[in-house]
Amino acid sequence: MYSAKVMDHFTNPRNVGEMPDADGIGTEGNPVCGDVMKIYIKVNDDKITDAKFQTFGCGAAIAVSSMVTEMAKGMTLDEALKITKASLAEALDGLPPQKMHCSNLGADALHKAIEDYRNKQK
Amino acid sequence: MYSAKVMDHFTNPRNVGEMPDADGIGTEGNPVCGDVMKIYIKVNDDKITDAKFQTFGCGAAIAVSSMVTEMAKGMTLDEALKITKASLAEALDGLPPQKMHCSNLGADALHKAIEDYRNKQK
Amino acid sequence: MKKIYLDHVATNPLHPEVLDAMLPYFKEHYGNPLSIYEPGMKAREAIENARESAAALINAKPKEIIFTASGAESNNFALKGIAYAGQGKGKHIIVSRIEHHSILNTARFLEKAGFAVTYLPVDKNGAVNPVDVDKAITKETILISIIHASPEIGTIEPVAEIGQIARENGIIFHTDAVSSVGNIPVDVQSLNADLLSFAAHQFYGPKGAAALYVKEGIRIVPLIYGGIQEGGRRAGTENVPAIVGMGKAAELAKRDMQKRIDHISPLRDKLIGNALKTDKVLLTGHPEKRLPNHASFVVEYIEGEAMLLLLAAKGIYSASGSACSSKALKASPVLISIGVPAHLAQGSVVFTLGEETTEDDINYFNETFPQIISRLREISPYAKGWEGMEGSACTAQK
Amino acid sequence: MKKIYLDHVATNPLHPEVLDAMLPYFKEHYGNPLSIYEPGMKAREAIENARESAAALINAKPKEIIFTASGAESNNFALKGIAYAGQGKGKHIIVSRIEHHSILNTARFLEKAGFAVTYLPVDKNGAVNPVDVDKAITKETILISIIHASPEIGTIEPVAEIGQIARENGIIFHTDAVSSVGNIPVDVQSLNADLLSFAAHQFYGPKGAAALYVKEGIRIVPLIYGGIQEGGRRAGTENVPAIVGMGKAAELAKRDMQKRIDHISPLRDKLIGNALKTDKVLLTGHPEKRLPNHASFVVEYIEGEAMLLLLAAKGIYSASGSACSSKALKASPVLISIGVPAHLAQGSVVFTLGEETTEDDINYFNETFPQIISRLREISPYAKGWEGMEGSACTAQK
Ligand SMILES: Cc1ncc(COP(=O)(O)O)c(C=O)c1O
Ligand SMILES: Cc1ncc(COP(=O)(O)O)c(C=O)c1O
Repeated sequence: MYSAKVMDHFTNPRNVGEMPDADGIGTEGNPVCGDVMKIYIKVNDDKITDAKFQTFGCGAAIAVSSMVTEMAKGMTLDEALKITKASLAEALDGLPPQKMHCSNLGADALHKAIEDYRNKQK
Repeated sequence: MYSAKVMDHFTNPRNVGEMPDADGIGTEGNPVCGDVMKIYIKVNDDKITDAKFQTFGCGAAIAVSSMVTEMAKGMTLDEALKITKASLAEALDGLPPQKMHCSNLGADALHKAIEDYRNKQK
Repeated sequence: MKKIYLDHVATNPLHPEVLDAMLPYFKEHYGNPLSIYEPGMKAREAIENARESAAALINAKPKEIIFTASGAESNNFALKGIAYAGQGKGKHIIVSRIEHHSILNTARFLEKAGFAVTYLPVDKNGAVNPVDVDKAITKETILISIIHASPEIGTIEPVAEIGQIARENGIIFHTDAVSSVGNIPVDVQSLNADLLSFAAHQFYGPKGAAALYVKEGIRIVPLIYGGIQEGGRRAGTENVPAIVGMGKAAELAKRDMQKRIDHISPLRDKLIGNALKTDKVLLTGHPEKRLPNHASFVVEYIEGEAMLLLLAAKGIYSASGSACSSKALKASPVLISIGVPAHLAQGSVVFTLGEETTEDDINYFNETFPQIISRLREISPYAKGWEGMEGSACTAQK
Repeated sequence: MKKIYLDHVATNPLHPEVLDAMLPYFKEHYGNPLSIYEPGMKAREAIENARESAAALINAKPKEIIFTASGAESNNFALKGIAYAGQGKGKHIIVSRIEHHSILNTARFLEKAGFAVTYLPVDKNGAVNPVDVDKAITKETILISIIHASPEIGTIEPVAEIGQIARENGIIFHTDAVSSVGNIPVDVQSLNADLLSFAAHQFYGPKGAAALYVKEGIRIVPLIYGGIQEGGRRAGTENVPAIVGMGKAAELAKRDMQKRIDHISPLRDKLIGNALKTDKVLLTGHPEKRLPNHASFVVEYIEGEAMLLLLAAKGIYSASGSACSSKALKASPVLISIGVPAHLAQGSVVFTLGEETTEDDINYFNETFPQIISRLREISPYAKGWEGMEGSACTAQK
């Protein structure tokens, strides 16, 4: 069902956990639907220096969270805003069709975290 | 499907053939239905001294014909009139239910042959 | 004793390679194909591979294949599924008089449910005339279903032409190809078929696996509701080993089709040529446009079941459309529809060859068959003709 | 790695004796059971023997057994067949809210066809109240169909009482016993059942063989029309090997039933006892009146599919009613109907044991399961409670 890459990121997720001193936090999804992602970022000089996540959800949701935090680290905020559902799925060697929309909330959560950070800067 | 006895009488039918000098002939059935039996009897002193048959029909019909001629031989006419569908089926160790009515015309054909003989005596 | 199976139209022996392909799905890969762990996922993969092979056999796309459990189920599904899906548009259906019972009896059920059904006649060879199809079409017609090849008389119907007419009129076209798929090339594109039924046990596959092809974009109401198996169109835990077997059998049929035909068809011709040498033995069905493995006759003055039993006693297994051999106890409607009188229809006998049939088998058959005919004719009161036969219909006994 | 199959409610591995019983019907006895020669007659006999064994398992008469290809087919057949046969008398049907999809979706189809359907609620243990059945009956009611035991939460319904009520009111009663037959004693007489569905793959038999019990004298309209198979009530060439396998599996189930229960039930209790030691793990379904092999939970703060996958990575195969694990992407209607909130329903997980499950397996499971829960809770944003969870319904994404 899942690609080897998804299984790897699901069974050994990177960047798990809360980040008490996060500069931005974004949450997407709803437990009623089965998937919630919470993304924390640390920002320095417009760059994401660290990212963490907490996720309630299925294998795909956890793998997507792991992957999106990996990808975001080291990116500028503008670069990170270009991460999409499609690019995440691609980085994971694909996702089953029924998971594309429900469980692939990583980009949205990340974008919300960036928004949160920017709002705080104002 | 058929008992060993039916198969025996079907594959080695007794008393097959026309009887040019028959004292009575009885035909029952209809080729449209799949079974026709023609029974010939020779009668001497109210006793059936010989019986033959010609049959168009399935395995059961041929076995019934063979059996009814065997049973009739040596019987008085009144005894032969007591042969029934049921006694024929019994003598053959049973017939499949769907064959009981369609292919078990031996008794009727025999009774017709007896009737034919008696009519000729008048 | 020699055993010669000449009833391939009833069902086929399983090809040994097919059984080998199935066995792991009884043993290791026993999981439910919906499950997301290994034994289930292996089963799922195997089903999807089988779907590809089944699709390839009829030149369809994998997603156009819905697996079912029998040819009869595929036919019921096609007729009811399209009737219910299309009843808003119209309630008229066209079939032929020589459809299989699974079409005819479903059509009768739909008549009771308020649909009108036209039963098209056939000519003396058993062929539907496409002109009759065209004439039968009304504004209400939503479905035409014509058998591809008759299992009883072997005739191959002009299905491509009929499909063409259906398409021109915007009407959905189904063909029951249960007796043809795997035995002759069948291509849903060139047949203009929107739906097509086929069954694995007709081409050395297992019983319990069949399929309905439904052209992409055509909506069909399920016959069996439940879970999401088969894209929600046919529920029930999949019969994984049987489906795998169907896939393998389809693969073999595609690979060996021409070889099989080249082997079987001359043997069949030899059988027919010899049988027709006996007096009052008539070929039924189309003399040329027939299934390559199919020989069917009516033998005058004797009855079919009696022939079958004596043939079986000699190790030859065959079939008959006689009333006696069918538990329905009615003369074959197919033979009646091609104009065979009911008393002749009783003498029906059908021989269908397979890839395992040998020249020796046919030689043995050719010796045996005339002997059996004459033996039964010796018993028959009609051996010299039908005189004395009452013409009355058969009602009293039924 | 150890492989521990705890998903017997999805399907069972085939019993080796069952496969052995089936094999000759793939090989020597390949004939069509309608044929009147040896390979066909052997197949016919085998089917009739299997019918006796299947009937004996539920205390029915052989002629009351109609073989089908799946539990879903039996359920569709029962509902539609009785609805169509009885529609002259009335057009109201009663089912429960925790029926299997093959009942619920068929009921919805019948609603579209003009029938009225009452969907009875269940209590927090998932039990239907017979009083509710009684109240729901109208003059129009022709059929009551209540599941015998829920595959999702294990609850055994008070089917005998409901059957009694149906009988007193002259209404036909069907029970979907797919998940119970073979696992617990099922007696159609004491259950007051007029119809009952069961499937071989739920008791170590093959996929592709199931049955509908129809009490003598009850008229049912066929779902699959065609030939005269199954007394004209279910057409299609019989899946002989699968039917033979069902017969053998029924025989074994009858013989070993108590032994199996005595083996499985204490292991299941041990599993439940251990699981409930972990915080915020709740048993779903009835605490006592449940299938002896069935343990089902909701685990708070984490999601079912993730649990299944991590368990599978440890060699433990199980199931979930979570939206993520079902391709329907909807939270389980059964859990919702027993009052589990949708966000909790996501944490559903179901373990069903079998006769091959060992004490060792359960010990290993009992070690592993809490580890997996805590691992996923470490990842979860809710690990300390549901605060911050929006209460909105799940619509946008679906
Ligand atoms: C209670 C119940 N009914 C019906 C079914 C459907 O049976 P099948 O999958 O054999 O079609 C199942 C399947 O497990 C079931 O548990
Ligand atoms: C043309 C045709 N249609 C339908 C069927 C029914 O198929 P099944 O017996 O697999 O249900 C048959 C059976 O041989 C057939 O020949």
